[in-house]
Amino acid sequence: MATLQPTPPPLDDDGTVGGLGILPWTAITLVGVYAGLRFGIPWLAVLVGVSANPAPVPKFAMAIYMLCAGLGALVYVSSEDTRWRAFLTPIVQAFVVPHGGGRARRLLPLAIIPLLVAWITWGQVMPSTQSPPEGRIQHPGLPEQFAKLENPFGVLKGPERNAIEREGVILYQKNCRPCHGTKGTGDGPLARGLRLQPVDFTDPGTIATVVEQYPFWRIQKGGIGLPNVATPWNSAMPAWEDEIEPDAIWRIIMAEHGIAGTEPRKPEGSER
Amino acid sequence: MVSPEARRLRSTTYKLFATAFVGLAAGLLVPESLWAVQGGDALSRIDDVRTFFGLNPRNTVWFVAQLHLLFAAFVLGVPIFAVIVEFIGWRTGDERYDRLAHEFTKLLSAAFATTAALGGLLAFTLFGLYPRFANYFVGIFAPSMYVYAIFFFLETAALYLYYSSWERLRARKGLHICLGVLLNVVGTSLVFIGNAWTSFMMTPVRVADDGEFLGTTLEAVMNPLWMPLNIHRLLGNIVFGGFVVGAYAAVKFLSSTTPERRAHYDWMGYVGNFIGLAAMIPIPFAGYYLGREIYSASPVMGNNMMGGAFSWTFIMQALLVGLLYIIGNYYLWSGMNRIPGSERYQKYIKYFNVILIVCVAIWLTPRNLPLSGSEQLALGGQVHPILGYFGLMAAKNAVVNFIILATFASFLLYRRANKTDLVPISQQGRGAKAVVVGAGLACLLILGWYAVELFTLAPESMDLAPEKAVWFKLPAVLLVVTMTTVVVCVGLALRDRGHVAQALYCGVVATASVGVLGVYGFFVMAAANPFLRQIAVAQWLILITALILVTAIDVVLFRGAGSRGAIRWGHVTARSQYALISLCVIIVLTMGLMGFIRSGLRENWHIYGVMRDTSAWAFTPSNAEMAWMVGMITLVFLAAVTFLFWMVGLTGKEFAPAAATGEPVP
Amino acid sequence: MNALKPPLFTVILVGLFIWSGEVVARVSGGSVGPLGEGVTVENGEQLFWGPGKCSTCHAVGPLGSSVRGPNLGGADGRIEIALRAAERADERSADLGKEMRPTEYLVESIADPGAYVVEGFKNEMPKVYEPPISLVPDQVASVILYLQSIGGAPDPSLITLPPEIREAARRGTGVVAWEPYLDGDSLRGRDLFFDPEGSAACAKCHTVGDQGGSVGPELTSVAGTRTARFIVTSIVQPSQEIASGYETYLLQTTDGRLLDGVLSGETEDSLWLTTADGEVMALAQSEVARRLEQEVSLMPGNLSDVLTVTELHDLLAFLRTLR
Amino acid sequence: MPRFITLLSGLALGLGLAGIAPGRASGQWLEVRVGDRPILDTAMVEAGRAVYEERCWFCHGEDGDGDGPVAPYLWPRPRDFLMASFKLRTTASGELPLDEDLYRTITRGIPGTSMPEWGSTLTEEERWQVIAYIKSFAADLFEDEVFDPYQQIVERGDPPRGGAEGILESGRRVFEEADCWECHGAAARGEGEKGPELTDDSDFPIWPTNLTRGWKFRGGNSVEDVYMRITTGLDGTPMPSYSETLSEEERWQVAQYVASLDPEGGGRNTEVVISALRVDGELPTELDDPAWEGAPEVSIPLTGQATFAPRWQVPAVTDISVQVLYNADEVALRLAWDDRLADTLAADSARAAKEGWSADDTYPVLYRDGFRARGFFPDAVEVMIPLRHGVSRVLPHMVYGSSGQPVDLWRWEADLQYDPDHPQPVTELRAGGTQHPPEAHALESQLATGAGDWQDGRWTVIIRRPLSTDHGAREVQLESGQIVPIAFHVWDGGNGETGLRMALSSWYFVYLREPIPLTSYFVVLLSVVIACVFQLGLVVWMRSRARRGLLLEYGIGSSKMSE
Repeated sequence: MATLQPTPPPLDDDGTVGGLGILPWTAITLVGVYAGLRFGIPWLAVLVGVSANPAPVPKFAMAIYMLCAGLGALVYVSSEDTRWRAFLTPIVQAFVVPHGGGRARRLLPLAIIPLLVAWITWGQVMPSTQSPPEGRIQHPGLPEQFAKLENPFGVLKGPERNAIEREGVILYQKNCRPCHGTKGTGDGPLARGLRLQPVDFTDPGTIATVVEQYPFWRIQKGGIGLPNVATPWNSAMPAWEDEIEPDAIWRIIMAEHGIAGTEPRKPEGSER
Repeated sequence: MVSPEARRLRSTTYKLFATAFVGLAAGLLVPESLWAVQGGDALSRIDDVRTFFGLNPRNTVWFVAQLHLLFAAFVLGVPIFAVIVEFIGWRTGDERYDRLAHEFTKLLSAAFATTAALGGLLAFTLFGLYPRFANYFVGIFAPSMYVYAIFFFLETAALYLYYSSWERLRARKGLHICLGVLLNVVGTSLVFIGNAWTSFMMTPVRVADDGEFLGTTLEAVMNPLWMPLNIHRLLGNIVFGGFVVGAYAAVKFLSSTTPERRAHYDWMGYVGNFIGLAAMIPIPFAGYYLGREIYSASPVMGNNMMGGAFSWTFIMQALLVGLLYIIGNYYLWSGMNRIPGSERYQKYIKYFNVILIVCVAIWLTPRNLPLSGSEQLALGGQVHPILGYFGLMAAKNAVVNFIILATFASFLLYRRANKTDLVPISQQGRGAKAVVVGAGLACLLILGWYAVELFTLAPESMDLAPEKAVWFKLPAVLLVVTMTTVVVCVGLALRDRGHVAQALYCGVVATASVGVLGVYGFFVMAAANPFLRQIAVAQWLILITALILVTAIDVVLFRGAGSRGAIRWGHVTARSQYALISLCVIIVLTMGLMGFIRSGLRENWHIYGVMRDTSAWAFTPSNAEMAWMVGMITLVFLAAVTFLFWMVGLTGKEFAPAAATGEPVP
Repeated sequence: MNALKPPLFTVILVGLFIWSGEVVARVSGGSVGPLGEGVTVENGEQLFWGPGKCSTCHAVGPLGSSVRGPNLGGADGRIEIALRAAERADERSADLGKEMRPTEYLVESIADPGAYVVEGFKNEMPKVYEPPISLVPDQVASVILYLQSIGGAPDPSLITLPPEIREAARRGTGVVAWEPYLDGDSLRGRDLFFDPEGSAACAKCHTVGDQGGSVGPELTSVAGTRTARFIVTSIVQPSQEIASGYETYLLQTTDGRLLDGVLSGETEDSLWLTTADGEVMALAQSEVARRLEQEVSLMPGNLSDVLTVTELHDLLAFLRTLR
Repeated sequence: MPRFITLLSGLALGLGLAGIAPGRASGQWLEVRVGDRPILDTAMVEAGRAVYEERCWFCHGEDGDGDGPVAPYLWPRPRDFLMASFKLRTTASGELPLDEDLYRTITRGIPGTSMPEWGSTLTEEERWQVIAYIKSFAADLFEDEVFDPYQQIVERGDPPRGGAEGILESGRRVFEEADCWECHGAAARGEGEKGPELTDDSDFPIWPTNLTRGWKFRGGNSVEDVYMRITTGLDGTPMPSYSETLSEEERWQVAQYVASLDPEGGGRNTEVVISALRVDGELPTELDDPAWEGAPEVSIPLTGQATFAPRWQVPAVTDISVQVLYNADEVALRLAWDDRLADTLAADSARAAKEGWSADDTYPVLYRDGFRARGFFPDAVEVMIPLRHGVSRVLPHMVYGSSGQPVDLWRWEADLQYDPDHPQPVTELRAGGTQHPPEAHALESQLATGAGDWQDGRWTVIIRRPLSTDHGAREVQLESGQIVPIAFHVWDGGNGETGLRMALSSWYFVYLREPIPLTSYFVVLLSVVIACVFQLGLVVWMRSRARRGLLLEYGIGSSKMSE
């Protein structure tokens, strides 16, 4: 067996820098990534001005990123044999505790695994005051009957279109502004008290990614009309069907896009 | 030891089996279809759905169909692989390739029989469990089903011919390869017909409001999703073929005890991984094309796919595909162990690693993160102000491009690991220069064509206001900049600055396609959303030119280069062999998962918008249920394939290793 | 041992994949059906007020206004249905001589509505698991769960559905193309179409390929755009939908003649009328005193009497080859 | 080191994508950065018209008269530019504002109103253009050659430093001596006795600001901003300038005092779960029982009921603070919220009819026309809990649930509190959707009790109920250890609030916290033991490998082991 082991070529880069072995460096890197995610990103959000308060990285994202980082570290250290041995040596040595001097000190690393296990189980079994995570699907499927609708004003151009949009703006500011805000940024006067924040129309991931029929459905049927997958209990969106005529809803949708400066998604049928 | 006669007999038996099953399947289709046409009255008595021994009919069909599909992919992917490998063997004169191709073709007859059996079973299950649907379907596709049966016979014949003439045509390799190509053409046609049925279920055409089909069978075959699905599946099958071979080699390697056998299987695993990884590069493009066509056919289906119930399934898909790239790269890096001289390039690995991991992490980030109540309050909304951007299409496009580019560059690194003493391009013949210039011209053509497209693009054609035309300018200008770089790089390469040219071009492409257009995508999303698809195309065209030009330069650059020593085949870690196995497992899982998405997109429809599934199983299963089903299918499939390998291994003669030397391929 | 490692590794990989599926399902929710997953009160409520059509007859307390069936809520001195079911179950137990539990009463009232008809109401409740409502067993169970929740605690474990509900679900409905009852002979149909002396003589007015008259619409590729059902309807009841451009006009000329036919052309000072015989008449505009658009097609409406059943199917078979 | 740097820079590259979002202006009015003021010529006016007609006309009116088509639905009303009277200035009382003042207001917006910040939407140039256009509405005033607002700038020194305690104390004294409390109230919650009579210059009613809600100050709550408001006054409102009345030092002191009143300090509550404290003995019955001090307090933001008609877009109460205690039998909640007037009388429907109020009128038009008198409707508070909170993961609709998911309500009403004929002021009700008003439980099911008191512009209310009742699934049953969804509704009768016109919260949770059970500790201990055993096995295995010389490559040789 041993004869089959390749003679490792001398590496320029066995991961050992400044007297520190590759294992400590891996640990430092992972801790660094953790710190970057835990503190760097919230702080960055304030720095670049996308958020007034530090925006913490949610637990779920944290888990994904740390798993990725761990995988990356593993890939790096094990992709080359010399590096892999350099990485494993301290671990193996920790396990094969020799007799003799400094034994107590060398036993210390062995405490790490039980402590880690204790910490994880503690987090699992101890009661926490966290409310259960609330997943939410942003774009539940558009019901068929809405997919077939057509915006009666979609074909208008120029001044006619402007006139329709102006009517839409008035309707929007009257009915939608309290929650979605004067600028459509989802921060109207009533937004502060809502846990599920009203949608920010200027965000490229919202109305810009759906066809026009989609907001029509949402406006007409409201939060109550959402299917179960989209957790209707949380949405304060009214069902406007009894109060706003379909034509007026189309006007509002056109105004929304105007206010937010976005374009609705278009079906790509023309390309075929 | 088994005599050649006995072996031939046995392989004939397989073929008989296969034929019998095909006949059975076809025979089954014929009377059913005749019945469907004649029995107008009987129709009203046909059940919508039946159960079979209390089994969940939906899951039964799911299981059988997916298993059949995997075997079909196997019998399609492996011959493609075999012919490619045989061709390489022919051109390089390396015997090993030829033997490898032969070894795998041997597998095919058994696999072929299994596929046919499963196909028959699938037909049985469909007619048995969903009779009304099956009837309707046969009414539309009956003619294509005859064609299918005929092609099945042709495939059997072609396979037999290809396999049995191996030795006889050794002297006329070209002819033999033509036979192989013929086999693949037939096989591909076969799969195309099957794809027509599948895609029709998603995008039916020419169907009246009351469900009556008005078109011809040909029209039904040529439905909008047919071609995108064909391309996607064809590429997927090659990847699959490559990775299955890789895994086979890995298992053999791990159980080998002699250095010669190890060397052989190490080499075989390398070839499998190389072909799989190479075919993986265009797959995201094909996937994007397919996705776009789904959006065009039905924006509702598209929204369900990317934003609705399946958005999380796509996160899982990103996880699997991301892992494929990471592990594929890992295998390459591990393989540098066996190459003398590779230590010079070890230090770059960490950069590629970081790029891959960061890109995959971004790819994995969902738009709507699951939040606990207090996280939601702390963020003041459902979307994280920074990470939320990672969930958008623009970010995903950018990182996928970057992953492909990094994988490509990582491979270049591998290729040059033991190269030394380059022959300057200026001293090479005219042919070498022509290759570089030709590749440059091709790139200019691609980029120029799209730049013109963008410059002349009318905003009205996308229902955009005329002033939005300003958004088209930057990508167009970027394309022109890239064209200039092409010229510069070709010039540099011809003046013996090949390395510089490669680095420059990769750098420019990364900046343009990933950096600039990636970020620009966010602005476009908000301001001129319909234009985003052009951005994606521009990004990918730029990337493709990098693949073309840099490969061309590379080929010429290292032509006749000296070596730092022979590659020590067999000197590779066991870990890397497990990487090969995991590639195979993951590709099977990915195919199962994609099958779920494709089929699940129809929601509660058998045929989208035409025939509703009114059974109790007309719902979209949760991702957990999907994972269990796909996981079990994967295990069953891999067990079956292992069994096949084992069975064929018994009949094959003992491996006689050749001297394990040679160049890294290709 | 070594040979077992790769399979073990594979199983672990697949296990990790399944685990990731479980995690994702936990954060993204369960199965998605047309009405949410499985048997839940919420689904029952949606079905009650929606596709189950229960609310067309029943109200729940102050909700809804239907009075055709009993109110299921606690209004007007009644108690809620869940509590009422307990009383009824006792009553029914005494009648039947075997014990009936409240939930069984609820199940019975849906599975077999006639078994016990509340005083003051008619036995007219349809079986919701049969067409046209066609609830599947899970949906029926959801509705019962919802009923349990009105005044009581819902408990799915108490619900046992009788076999006929499952039976009915199996029959179900699906979209099926309309098919003619007989297979016609398209060659005979073709003869019928072109035979000027035959009972149909379609070609007098309709063109197929390069043969035929031009009174009615051209039928060269009719089956490519029209369903079989439409074609049959057009033969048997030609006036039901008249192809645009082939409306029949009744003209009264200045000299008192009454002419009817299809307007085949018109200019400022003259017009051309094609009559049912295929004859084209030119008239000056000044000659026409009145014109009336008719709601009856020019095509003879008696074909269903003239043609035999076989002939009709032959004709249809021929027309369906025209794509 | 290189690997570390690489990883970080890789991350930074990824995060660089995030930098594209426009920076959102936040913070204080005076802190808004104002660049160089361009010359506002006629070209600027014309350019400004385009901006105005895209972004401003619908509220401020096409003629700038503050009466655009949307204006009737806004409260407070949009500014009338014809009068050229602006609240937020750095110029002397009654004078025109500087262009820079208008720039600050447009850039930052006005918190608590419908005026958003335009800093992230309009470019600097567009903002100057629109200022030019706004000024053109009152061109005769702004172009008065004789008058130059730039000579009227209020001098502003630096806030006095040091001895914060002393300054706050003297600030409080100035607050009392300058009669600030007459309007703003002794507790500074805007509950002063003059409040209900105040109107602005257009005769719309106006309340004195609640000074304990700094985040809602129109002109910012930094000491400098408050100082500026005290010095310049708020033109158009009853708030005068104190530049004559108080010395500069006194104004700084009172500004420091006012700025210190906001208990939230601008921070936002991010708690979703209210921890209920378990007590062993009796639950407190008094509002100010010391037992309450140990209970964690969560401040829950409220919003208007805008989902069902009649909608309510101008709720008076914006926050409610909640504490929960429980023992083996009972749960008690202490709720507190700011309300300028204690409205304790029952509804007078006849008067509502006379005032021309109709149920369809769902917008603040109603608010403008009255409903400011004491006692028109009673003040009330309500706790909402899903009837079957344990059954489904899906919460009922946030406004009164639905027929399939009913909710139970424990409602305290002020008129019952002060009605000697009524046994106690809390009613238990059941709601299932908004189509019908909630129905009270039968008398024998009325188990909740409570008490409330109004002091200095703040209600404090206690509601108590047994954890479990005899009626099983027909009523809310609570158990120790549960996490129970909970929501709150508040009515300010003097603001015209009744029925669905209310302030409400989203769903929160109350956690009836238990002492940690011993088994939990045991499980942790067990896991550690298992880990240790596993590790021991690993050590034994490794050592045997080492002994067999299989670990030579890790620097462990058999020779070493034999020592």
